[in-house]
Amino acid sequence: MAEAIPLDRAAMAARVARDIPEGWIVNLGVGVPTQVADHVPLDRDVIFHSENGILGMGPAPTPEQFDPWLVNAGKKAVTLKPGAALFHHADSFAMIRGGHIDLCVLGAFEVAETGDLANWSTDSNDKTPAVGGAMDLAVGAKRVWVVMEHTTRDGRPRLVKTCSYPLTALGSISRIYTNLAVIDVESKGFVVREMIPGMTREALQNRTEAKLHLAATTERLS
Amino acid sequence: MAEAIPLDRAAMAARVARDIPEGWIVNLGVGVPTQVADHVPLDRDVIFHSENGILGMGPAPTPEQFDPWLVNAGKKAVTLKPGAALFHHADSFAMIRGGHIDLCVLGAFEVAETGDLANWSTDSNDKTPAVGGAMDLAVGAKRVWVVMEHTTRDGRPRLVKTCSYPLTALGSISRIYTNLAVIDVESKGFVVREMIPGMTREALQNRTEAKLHLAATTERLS
Amino acid sequence: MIDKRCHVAEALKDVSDGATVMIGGFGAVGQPDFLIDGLVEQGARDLVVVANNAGWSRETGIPRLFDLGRVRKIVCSFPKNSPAFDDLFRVGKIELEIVPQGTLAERIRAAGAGVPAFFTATGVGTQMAAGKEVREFGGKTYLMEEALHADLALVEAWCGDRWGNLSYRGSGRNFNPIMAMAARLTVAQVHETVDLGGIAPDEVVTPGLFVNHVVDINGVARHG
Amino acid sequence: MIDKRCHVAEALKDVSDGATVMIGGFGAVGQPDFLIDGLVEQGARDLVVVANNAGWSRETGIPRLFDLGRVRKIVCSFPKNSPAFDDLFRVGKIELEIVPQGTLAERIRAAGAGVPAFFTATGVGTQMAAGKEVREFGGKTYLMEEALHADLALVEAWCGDRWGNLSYRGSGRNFNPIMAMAARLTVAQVHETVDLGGIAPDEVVTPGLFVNHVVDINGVARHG
Repeated sequence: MAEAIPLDRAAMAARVARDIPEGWIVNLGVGVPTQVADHVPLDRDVIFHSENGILGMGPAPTPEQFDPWLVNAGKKAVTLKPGAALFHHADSFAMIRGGHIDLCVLGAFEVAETGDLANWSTDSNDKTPAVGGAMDLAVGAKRVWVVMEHTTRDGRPRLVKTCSYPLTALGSISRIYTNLAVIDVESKGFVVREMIPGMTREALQNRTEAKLHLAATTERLS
Repeated sequence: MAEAIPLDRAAMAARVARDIPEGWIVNLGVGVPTQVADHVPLDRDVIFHSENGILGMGPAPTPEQFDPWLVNAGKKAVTLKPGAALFHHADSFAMIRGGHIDLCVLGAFEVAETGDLANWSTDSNDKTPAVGGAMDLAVGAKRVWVVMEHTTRDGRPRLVKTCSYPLTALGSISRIYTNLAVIDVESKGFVVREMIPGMTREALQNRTEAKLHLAATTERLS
Repeated sequence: MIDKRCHVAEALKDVSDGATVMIGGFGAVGQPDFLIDGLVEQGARDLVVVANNAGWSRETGIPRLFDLGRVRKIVCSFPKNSPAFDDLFRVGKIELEIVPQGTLAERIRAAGAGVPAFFTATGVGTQMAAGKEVREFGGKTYLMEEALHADLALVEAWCGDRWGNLSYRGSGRNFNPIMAMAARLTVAQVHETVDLGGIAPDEVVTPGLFVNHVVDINGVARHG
Repeated sequence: MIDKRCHVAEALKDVSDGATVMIGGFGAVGQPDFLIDGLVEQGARDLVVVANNAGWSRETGIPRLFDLGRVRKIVCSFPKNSPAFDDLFRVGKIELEIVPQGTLAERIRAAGAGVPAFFTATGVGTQMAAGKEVREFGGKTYLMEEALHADLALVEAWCGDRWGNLSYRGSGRNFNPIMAMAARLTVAQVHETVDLGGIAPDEVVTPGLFVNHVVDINGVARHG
């Protein structure tokens, strides 16, 4: 069997995009989650929300479209699709907290087998703590997915029994997309839905702290 | 001395209007309070708020101006002045509850010497109870004045020690305009500022349940 | 393609008996009477209606629901001038929960905003405080009020598009935008359907994510 | 005649040392940098700043207040990418209160709306819950959060009129409309001053009753 080749970030974003059906209202966190939008086919009507007051966000502008007064939550210039709406922060987080966002995709440091999320602070003292809208999104969206590398750069698992970093929210994550696998978070814990070609259950478990359950059928992740 | 002639409703409304300075944001209750707007000079910039979502309300429309989709809190057709704004009920009551309305003028059944207000229910069973926005206005506006007849039709005082009708709010009224007098509500109780010509302190006290205090100077009400 | 435009019968087909139904409007303005007539046709009974008034004219709207015996209870700030309501109320055939208008608006907004409860000074020391938690903040007394959710919101807007974006006319916003946020299913009647972008981004009052169905009361046949 | 248009120095003359100052903006959009420069000139010290970010570019805006040692504390959701803040924070010369962005927005809105406290699910089970009342509604756990008031709000809008009505551009609303509601004194910088009615009634985002002064950053000389 050939060595398993992890997905790159674009492939991870593309994989997430495949699971977003037409009609959903979607909020994307900064980093890889933001790239998800680029992989949703143009003919699939998905409406992107940005917590700084935009519904119906379009892609990055061409130089002609550029408006310095229109940025997304990552402070990057964006465009508006026809049908877009603008509003203030209290209304925007009413949408989030009130359960009106179908999906939020976030990056993470760690996800626990209970669905607990840690994605805002590594608690080291050399960084400024900053939470942004992550805690609100994690508790408010109808479903919250994480996209992240399966392990840290030095090989430490990010799918854990209990988060070691400060929590963002309890039990909020229902699905994780990594560079190695797609994993659902169910009442029994992590359930592997897909693995990259060449990956074995044992090799994946070696990179995962918490116990992995295999779904009835595990698909090939690509 | 000639017999004291009580003010009619138009004169009561006109008297209230004289005390409203330029620049105030004012909400007027239904009935005599609504008439106050007609007595504010056109060159005095007073901005009228209506709890159903209007700031900058103008007078009743001419037939040409009539728009069935634009009514005030009393469900009467109104107009908008240049500079008007439209908003929804939660925003409108945020203005009220948040202390952004300078003055609210309400009608009342009774006002107690503590400033307690009873203006929404006489608690008799043959009427449908209905409170509208009175309780919110009474606690939220920066100042709340009452305009009402000094006594009921059968001569019972409306300025009382303790309200006999169900309360609208505690300690919220700071001034009362009646057909006989202008009375401030202070920590010591009712203080008479103005009386109609021919009215005596004794005659006014006879029509008032709670004790009346005389201000240092009592002006002539007209 | 997202297309929320539909016929009233389709929009209301899943309403259950016993549903809590928010109905927009203040006086005669912003009342979704076309949708209420649709609800009459649909047949749901034993409804709890949340509305500022208990209807306005007798022939249509909320009073028609009353006259047909479809309403078990109304949550309302000002149920005056509604003979249909009075007739039922006087003989004890309808339940009434009176809520101060601002508290009603904020409870509805709270439901839409994911806030289960909040504090307000409105009603302190009055009958409205009965059974409610009282608490001091900064030396002032407040009541705790809970969010008011609904199964269905019927709202009236002026323009709508296929994403469900809405704009309003005159004083027609009133309770409509907040009720649209607070229900599991929101149906809007509109006077005009416009293309996406026909309501400018700055002028959308109710963004489409709050709306499930848009019923054009003039041009229902327009879409297909 | 109500005329809220004025020069920045006049608008800010009464700001006291120790004031709590809300400053609008999200990233570089909607930051009232002209007014912050005015606050630098005005001289108030020992300020508590409430803002989503701890400034953006170093030369102007909030970081300039930091560099001049004017800020005692910042209440903020995302103080990243601000070297001026980092320099003070690492040496313990500034206090930081981190608030989740949605809780920050709702606490500000609550202050403006006369709601002293509300419940939210945000932060349950996290560090943000420390010291806060926890309570169940409908079987779910929530934290109680209190309103966040300010002495002064500095906001940026696009158009303003003499009554203080404001409209915004693009994503420039963000925290500006709610901060305008929450302060005892609200000063707005605008890019354009229009006649009354120049902002249509349906398009006013911040009604003038929330605004005390309007400073036109282009045409200050226009009024007089």
